[in-house]
Amino acid sequence: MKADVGQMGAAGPAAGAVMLEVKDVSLSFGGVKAIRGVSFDIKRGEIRAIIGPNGAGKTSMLNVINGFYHPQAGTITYKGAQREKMRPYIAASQGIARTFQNVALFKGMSTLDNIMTGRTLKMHKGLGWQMLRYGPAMAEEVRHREVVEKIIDFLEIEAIRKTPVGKLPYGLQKRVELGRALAMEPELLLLDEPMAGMNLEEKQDMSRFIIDINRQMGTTMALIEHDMGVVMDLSDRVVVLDYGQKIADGTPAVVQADQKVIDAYLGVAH
Amino acid sequence: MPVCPISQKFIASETIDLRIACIAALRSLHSYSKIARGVPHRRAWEENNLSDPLLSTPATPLLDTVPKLLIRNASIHADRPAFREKAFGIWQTWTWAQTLDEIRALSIGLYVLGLKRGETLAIIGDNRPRLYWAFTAAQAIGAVPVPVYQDSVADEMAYVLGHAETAFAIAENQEQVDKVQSITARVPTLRYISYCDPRGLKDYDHKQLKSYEDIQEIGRQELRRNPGLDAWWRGEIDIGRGSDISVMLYTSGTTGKPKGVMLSHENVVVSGVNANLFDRYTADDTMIAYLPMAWVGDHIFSYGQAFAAGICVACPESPDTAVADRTEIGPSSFFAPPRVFENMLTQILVRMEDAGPTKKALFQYFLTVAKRAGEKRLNGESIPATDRLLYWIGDKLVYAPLRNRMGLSKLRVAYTAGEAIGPELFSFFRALGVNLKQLYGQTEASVFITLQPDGEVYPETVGKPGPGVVIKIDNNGEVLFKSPGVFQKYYKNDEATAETKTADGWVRTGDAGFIDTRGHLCIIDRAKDVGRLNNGAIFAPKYLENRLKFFPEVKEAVAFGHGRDHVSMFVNIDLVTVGNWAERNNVIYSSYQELAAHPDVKKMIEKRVDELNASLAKEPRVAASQIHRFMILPKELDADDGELTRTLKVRRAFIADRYQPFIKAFYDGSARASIRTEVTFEDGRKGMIEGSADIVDMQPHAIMPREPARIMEAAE
Amino acid sequence: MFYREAGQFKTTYRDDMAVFPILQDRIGLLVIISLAIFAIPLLGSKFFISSVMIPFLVFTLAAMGLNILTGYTGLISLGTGAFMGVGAFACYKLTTYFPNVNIIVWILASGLFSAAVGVMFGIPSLRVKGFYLAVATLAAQFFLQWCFVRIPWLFNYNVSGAIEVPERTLLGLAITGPRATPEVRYLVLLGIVALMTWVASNILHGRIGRKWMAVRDMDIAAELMGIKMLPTKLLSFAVSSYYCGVAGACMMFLWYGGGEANDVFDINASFNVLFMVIIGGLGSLIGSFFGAAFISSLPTTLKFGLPAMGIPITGATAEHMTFIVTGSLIIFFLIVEPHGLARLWQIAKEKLRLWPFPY
Amino acid sequence: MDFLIQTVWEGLVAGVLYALIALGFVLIFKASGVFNFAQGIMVVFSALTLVGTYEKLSQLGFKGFPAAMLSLVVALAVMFVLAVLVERVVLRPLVNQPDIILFMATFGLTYLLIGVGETIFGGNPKIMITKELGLPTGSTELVLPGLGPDGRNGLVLLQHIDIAAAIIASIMIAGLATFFQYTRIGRALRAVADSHKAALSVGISLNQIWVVVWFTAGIVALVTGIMWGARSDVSFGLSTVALKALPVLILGGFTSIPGAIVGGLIIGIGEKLGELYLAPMLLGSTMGRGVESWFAFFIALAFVMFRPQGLFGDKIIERI
Repeated sequence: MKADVGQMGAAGPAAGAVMLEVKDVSLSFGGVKAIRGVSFDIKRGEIRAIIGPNGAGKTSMLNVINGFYHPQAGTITYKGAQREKMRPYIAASQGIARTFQNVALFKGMSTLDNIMTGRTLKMHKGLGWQMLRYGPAMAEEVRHREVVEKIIDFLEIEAIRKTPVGKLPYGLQKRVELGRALAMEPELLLLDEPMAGMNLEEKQDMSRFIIDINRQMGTTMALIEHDMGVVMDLSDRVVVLDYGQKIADGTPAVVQADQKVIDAYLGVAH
Repeated sequence: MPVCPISQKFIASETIDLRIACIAALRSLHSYSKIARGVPHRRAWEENNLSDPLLSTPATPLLDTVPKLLIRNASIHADRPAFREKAFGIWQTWTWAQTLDEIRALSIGLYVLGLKRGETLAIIGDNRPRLYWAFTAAQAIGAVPVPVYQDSVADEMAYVLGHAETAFAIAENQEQVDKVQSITARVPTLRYISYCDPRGLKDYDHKQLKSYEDIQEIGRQELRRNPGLDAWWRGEIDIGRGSDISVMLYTSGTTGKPKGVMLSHENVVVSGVNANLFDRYTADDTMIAYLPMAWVGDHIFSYGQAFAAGICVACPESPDTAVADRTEIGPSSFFAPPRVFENMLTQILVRMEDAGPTKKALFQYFLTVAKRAGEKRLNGESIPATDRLLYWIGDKLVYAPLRNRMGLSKLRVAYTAGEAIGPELFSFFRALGVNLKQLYGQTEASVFITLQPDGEVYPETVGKPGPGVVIKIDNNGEVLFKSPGVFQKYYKNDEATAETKTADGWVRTGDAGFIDTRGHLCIIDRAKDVGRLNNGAIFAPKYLENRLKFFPEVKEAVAFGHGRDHVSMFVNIDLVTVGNWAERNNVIYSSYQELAAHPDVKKMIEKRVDELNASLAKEPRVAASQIHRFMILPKELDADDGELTRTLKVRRAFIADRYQPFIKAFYDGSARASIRTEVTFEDGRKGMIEGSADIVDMQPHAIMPREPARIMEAAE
Repeated sequence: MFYREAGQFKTTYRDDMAVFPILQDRIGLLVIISLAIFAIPLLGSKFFISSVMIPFLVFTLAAMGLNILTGYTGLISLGTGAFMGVGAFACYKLTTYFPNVNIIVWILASGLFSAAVGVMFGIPSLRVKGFYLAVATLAAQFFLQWCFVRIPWLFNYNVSGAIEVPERTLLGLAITGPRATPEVRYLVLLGIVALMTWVASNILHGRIGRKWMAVRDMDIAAELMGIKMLPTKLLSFAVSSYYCGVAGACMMFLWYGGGEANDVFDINASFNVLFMVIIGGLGSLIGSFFGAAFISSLPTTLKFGLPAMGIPITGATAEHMTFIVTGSLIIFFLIVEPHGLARLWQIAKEKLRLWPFPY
Repeated sequence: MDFLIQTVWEGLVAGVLYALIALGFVLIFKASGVFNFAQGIMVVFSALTLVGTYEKLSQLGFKGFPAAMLSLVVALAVMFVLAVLVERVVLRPLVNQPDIILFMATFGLTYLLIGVGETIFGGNPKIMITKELGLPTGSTELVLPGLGPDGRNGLVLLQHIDIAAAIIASIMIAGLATFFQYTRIGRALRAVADSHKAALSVGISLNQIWVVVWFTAGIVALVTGIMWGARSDVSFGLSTVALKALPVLILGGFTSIPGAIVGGLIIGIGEKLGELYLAPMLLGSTMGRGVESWFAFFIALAFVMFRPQGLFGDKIIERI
């Protein structure tokens, strides 16, 4: 896997301009402070890992980025514009997609329908045509099905195309969820522990997909992951959170050597 | 039931000129293509006999190369499906006209990139329409395609590509491209690698790498720029002759390096045409292509036959989904090695185990009906009206749904070959109404040597010589043949060619066999493994062992007889089958040894051996091989003890050595023998093998040749 | 057993996405439709048609409507009866003001009014979920029921306080009013139900259906994917109420021929339709048919079935028995198959497809 | 002004009864997640059992307070049996099913109880045995100086049973609170409400708890039935009044006991005020009649638009 990365890294997209900037963001629920004055940025085309021990505020950070939580303080600048308080669907329409720590698929629908749902923002034919399921509505449906099939092919989930996702094993559910996010053709893809609960082979597959997505589609990614090996292999830069605060930020090598990071992971008392 | 007139004619005369056979077959292709479409099979057949006036017109240009067949198909079958591939969730379909378009673009693209007449192009990957097109694209401009097994390791691939002096390689995906790139140093002739699936290849150095589509695009641009190019391309096809080399297939050969079998266009086309006539394939048929493209069978079935008759070839999404995809497509013709059918049977039985009692009873009942009436029905024999009615009901309730689940609903013909198929297994499918037949073939024969004609299907034979094929058995029992499909030579290996092809044109198969009284070929063993009894009769141990092993009670058998007066045999009983029997009959046993020594078990096996002897007695060639003495070994043969190979084949010499006292007893007339030897096992342990067993004497049957085969035309 | 799927492969996405991709299913559907069109009017008695088939079809429409909301979008409503009422009164007023326009047009148009009302009462769905929403929809039920009684303009100031359905014709044939035969009313209703089932199936199989189901299965994820909650939920309320409204209009005009809102469109109607949806199967159109058939025929079946089984009953005990049997059956069904009759149907179908292998 | 006070009083009493029904809902919802639609019918059923048993006893010549007390015991026993049956027949097989399925099952229960009740006790309204149970009857007139119309003395009529109802309700709520706070089963109950898994892990039988909860809800229903029956009569028509408790639930929250009480009072008073003041003012006297059927719902609806989590609920933090 590592060799793979190295080989492609040479020709991979160079990290470009800053795409998203988080500045002094704080978030609390009632009295509990989840994030305290965290700042970092994500550059276009890079894979940015967010790591930290449990309860460090990683998932809350993703929730802030895609507009699900509203920070009490701080600013978020996305594609050059400072963001107002907003609903999550606006973030989605601006090209931010994500997957979830605990798979959040639409349990009653098939793999295909789940991924088709990811195309919602791009489908526009109105109720009238939908009622007939004919003409433009059908043409639109077919057009998007083609895109979805490419994703299914990419993620190698052909065999489960029509299986209700509730019946799938966990590893495949994670893959379907990634597919659903990809269907949105995101500019920024937030992955919340994409490899949690997977075996080694599944992890390797998933890593390959993440690299391919980044290299072939040029998608910028922010990634939460616990498996350090994976983080070090995949990411261009890493930001480390602990108790809601940023304790380190930099390339994998730099972060790995940081004493504060080592302490946080070893559980040194604060 | 009609019998192929061509084959009749050719079998009748031993001194035929194969060249004439080819031309006749090619001519028949003309009339055939005209009537193939929409005409009921029978009429297609009748109109296709040799008295057809079209065939006697010498002016008819010959459709003697595959690219010429493509041109014809694109005109007479223009809108009919040529290729289907399950991709992106649906069956992507190309008509013959579209196929022509795709192939032309690729062909011209390859030409522009410098692929020259006579050069070779390697094709590596799973069955994909695009890879099939690559064959025709290369052939159209006179290059020779060389398909390579997609699972070969880099070393094997390096040998084949190097030996064939490959100039171009078309690989399916990143995996194959990686393999080819890793061996480029050893294949100095290789100029370009092309790939179908761009996944993961974006960042590769594209100096020598071109995507399939890019090459096609080059061709398309040229075509747009130069309106005369199409005519030039068709001209290139016209230059091709039937005697040109069409393809080079590397046989995996058990020993030594693979040999490149060179087949001419005539070999491929005539074999395809003959096989199509034999089973009446038309453009209405559909095949599923899932066996390796580098294997001659797939090349003839999915390429030669398909192009000759305009058959639609369907490619599965991936090897993993081949079964599901077959079920979707519902092919009308299907080839599979016996193990595929065995898996199918196992799957049916295992799933029926879970069924409720009513369903199980229904299944069992109608299975007995099918066994009674099904095969007769398929063979066109008469069956009582009650059985006909029961079979009809059974078909509605059980057989047709089963065939549906297996994806065989639309099947007309299924073939199996490669190894012996158990008569039970074979009959099971035939009883269900699946027209399963056997054939015998080789790469050197462009597959077909013998096939089982409809109405003359016997499980123990591999059928009659195919159209245009003549066979003979030499003194050593080896099967030799002449046919329109006989290969030209082994590439750069005249020595091997001379070994295989005799001066007067016969080809050695390396297999021993005999022609039975019905005119059917029985393959008994590899020629080199066949021995002789002291009276000079041939002795084929594997044949005897296999025949006996088809009985469910027998798990393993080892025959001895080379250089002896008569044949004797070790038998291992099948613990599952015999154990079941013991349970039903309240026979109590604590070990294999105990069960094996049970007198009733001995009687059971004795009966089976006698049955085998009786059937051997009907064939003069093997009648002398009747088993005179046998014993049930007190020990199960085991791979861990070195008695079987890891692929569970019997190690005869090893066993003969270890059980020397038993063999001695066989031939010194003792009624009982015992053994006690110390042996060293593979892992270095030492152990003791000891035991004793009775030797059973058999009464050989008198030689009773079966009556000559009935003339099946009577059934018409 | 009857399925021969081998060889039924799809070469286009259009075919692959068909509602009935299997040939044998299409044949079965055709058989059922032709039975419904020809066999039932020709062979069924007037009683069977008017007290079994017509109620069944009317409730099927309503159940489909509620299923869109509850089964597909996951929003529980207890106001179905009232939304049906809106349709009935709207149709009544429309045909009163424009008697020359064909009544079928007005039946279909009346749904638009209940759709509008449905949207209004669907607004709380943005803030509350589950049973909170269910209770909120009760507000609609009680408020609208109150309107039907207190606003005499709605029932044309009839002394009876009820709708009195006038006679309307199609091509000279009476399709509503006292002179309309059960057969004619049945066929008109059948046409409406068939059309609306087709439309519902189309919507549910497309972009909008997927949006609804996404909201049902995981609303947060749906919103993070760009699905706006309010419009999606309100559209579901609108379409659902439209179906209920048309069902109400059909009920009044093609079944009852008149009646008082408090009797017909009360909360019991809401509950009944909810039963149909649950017993039939949440999130299944065919389940709506099954559920409606089961619940709507239950009283009739019990009324005639119990004496036939030798349980002598007088009017009052019959009523009590109906309650007991209905209650027990509901509990029984929920325990045996919580996913409803549709699941049983699906299993049966799957069994036939896998035949002779076990499911 | 005295009219206003009278109205508020009446609303208050109705509110207490709404609160009691709501309490039954909340108990069951909290412990088993079941939206028990049958709570209303349980009120009627328990009251019918009480009155019905007393009728039977009096036919045998056994009358007065002891007979009433015996009937009370019988009614309690019936409610206990019902709780056991519900747990065995309905809840246990349906455990882990979606909420809506359980909700539907309580619908089935409603039908069943109506059918059984009518079969046994007949469909006619019955008079509550208020006096026999030792509950006060009669009324007191309160004179409120200067609060009547035109500055005259105002009169407010207080039914003794209403006062008793308020007192009994208060006692019962206090008792329940104690029960939950200080008994083992009560603590177990609260554990279940917090997390089924947690409760299981400390070794509490879920089935037992369900029986207790349903029985408790049955007792609450019986008390409610007596109170309500004493004000009107005992019939199945009463069960529709139980629907009135639903807006209370929205207002107070499905899991909050204080919410049920405060919500009940707000709805009770608000509804009476709306009926007697607001509706005639806005809609006129003819149109304004009957608004009580929906007015409570509108109050609740208006409320949730601003506070979806209800009166005492915590702000919901959605996690993903």
